[in-house]
Amino acid sequence: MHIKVKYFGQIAEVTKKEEESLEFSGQLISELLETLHSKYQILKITDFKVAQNQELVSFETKLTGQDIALLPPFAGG
Amino acid sequence: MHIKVKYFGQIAEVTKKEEESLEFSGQLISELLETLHSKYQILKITDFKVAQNQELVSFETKLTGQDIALLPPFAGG
Amino acid sequence: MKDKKPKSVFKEGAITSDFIGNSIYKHQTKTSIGAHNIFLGQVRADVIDNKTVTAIEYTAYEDMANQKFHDIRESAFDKFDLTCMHIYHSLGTVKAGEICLFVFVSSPRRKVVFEALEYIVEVIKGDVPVFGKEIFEDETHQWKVNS
Amino acid sequence: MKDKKPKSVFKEGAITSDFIGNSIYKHQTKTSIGAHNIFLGQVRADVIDNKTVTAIEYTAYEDMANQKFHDIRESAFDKFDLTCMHIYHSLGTVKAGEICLFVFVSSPRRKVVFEALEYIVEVIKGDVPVFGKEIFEDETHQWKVNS
Repeated sequence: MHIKVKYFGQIAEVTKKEEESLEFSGQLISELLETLHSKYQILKITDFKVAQNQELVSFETKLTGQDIALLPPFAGG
Repeated sequence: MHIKVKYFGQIAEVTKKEEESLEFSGQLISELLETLHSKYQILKITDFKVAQNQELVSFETKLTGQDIALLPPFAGG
Repeated sequence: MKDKKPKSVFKEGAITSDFIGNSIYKHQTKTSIGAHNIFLGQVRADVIDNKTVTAIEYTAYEDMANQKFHDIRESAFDKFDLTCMHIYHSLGTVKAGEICLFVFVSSPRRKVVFEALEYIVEVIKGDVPVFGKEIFEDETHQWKVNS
Repeated sequence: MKDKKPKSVFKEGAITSDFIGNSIYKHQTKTSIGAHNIFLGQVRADVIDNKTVTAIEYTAYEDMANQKFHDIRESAFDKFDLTCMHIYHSLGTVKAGEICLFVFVSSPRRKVVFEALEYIVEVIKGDVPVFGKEIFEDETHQWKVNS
């Protein structure tokens, strides 16, 4: 599966990019995160949420979207 | 005792004046109001509060101040 | 700003949007503030018995009212961690659509301003001797009562 | 105004006091309104480890954030009897003392605006993917987290 992953705020700072495309064969968000953890080790100890197709989802959610975003803590206002 | 009575809003409308001075020999606010009722009969059926020296007081309060105000319902804001 | 009394609570006529904008502007030098909350009372063109309110004429027992506004100010600073607080109320004629009350509170944190502003506005409505004559388009009137 | 989406929630840079004053001015033709309530978020010059915050750089997941702002708008109009509601949030650099969030609600009656404004601000703080980089005077930074 072809997936676009977006990074924001402090996450983009550690990945040093705002988005990337990945080929991925797993089923769950958590599996995708394992892949990303091995690529960016600091993500293991970084606080973030995951949005799939612009909705927040738990890590146990099935990967259905091609639009995944890693969102650090919100700071609006 | 020489008393100054102030009227505001709808009360000033019915008394047709904003203040007046009275000679008065009673003890209580309620007695002063009786005097005013006989002068302005419509006050009997008009809703107002009384301030003595700029503080709201009950009608049973002893008359101590020379500054009495008849205040219709507040409409600030 | 805690030690200063407001220079003047009452203003003749409506409170303009320029005045409000300028008041906001003046607070941008106060960099400990994180949250402002502003309440504006605006005169409604209510329709009562088929007649439309075109303006409210405000009067007040000014000495007592200013004392009450001062008490409200003291009590708000006691209760809440406010950086600034300003109150302005109109006297005289304010037309429908115009602003007659401007309450402005500021604090480092947002929770405080919500609580403080509602407290202040409720006390103003209940405790301050201000009177309002609602003028209809045919020049008749009725006296406003806060609910 | 209920059926209209806000034209734009995000604004590049600070929200000026002129913009806010003008927004208030535009509501003076709406004579069913009796109460406005405005929340302003202002960037604080916090001192952290002896370094002073001079600005916040805001970024957002804009598509998702605009959808969230839209949802907040719908839900606020469902819950509260509002006449108008406007939200503006800064993107990019906002200096200490400048305004980064402007939420404006209006209703015939005051009780409604207090409840609605606090609801809206809390949901914005909690649910909208906006990120803030606090820039210190020595050009180092830390990432802001809403409390």
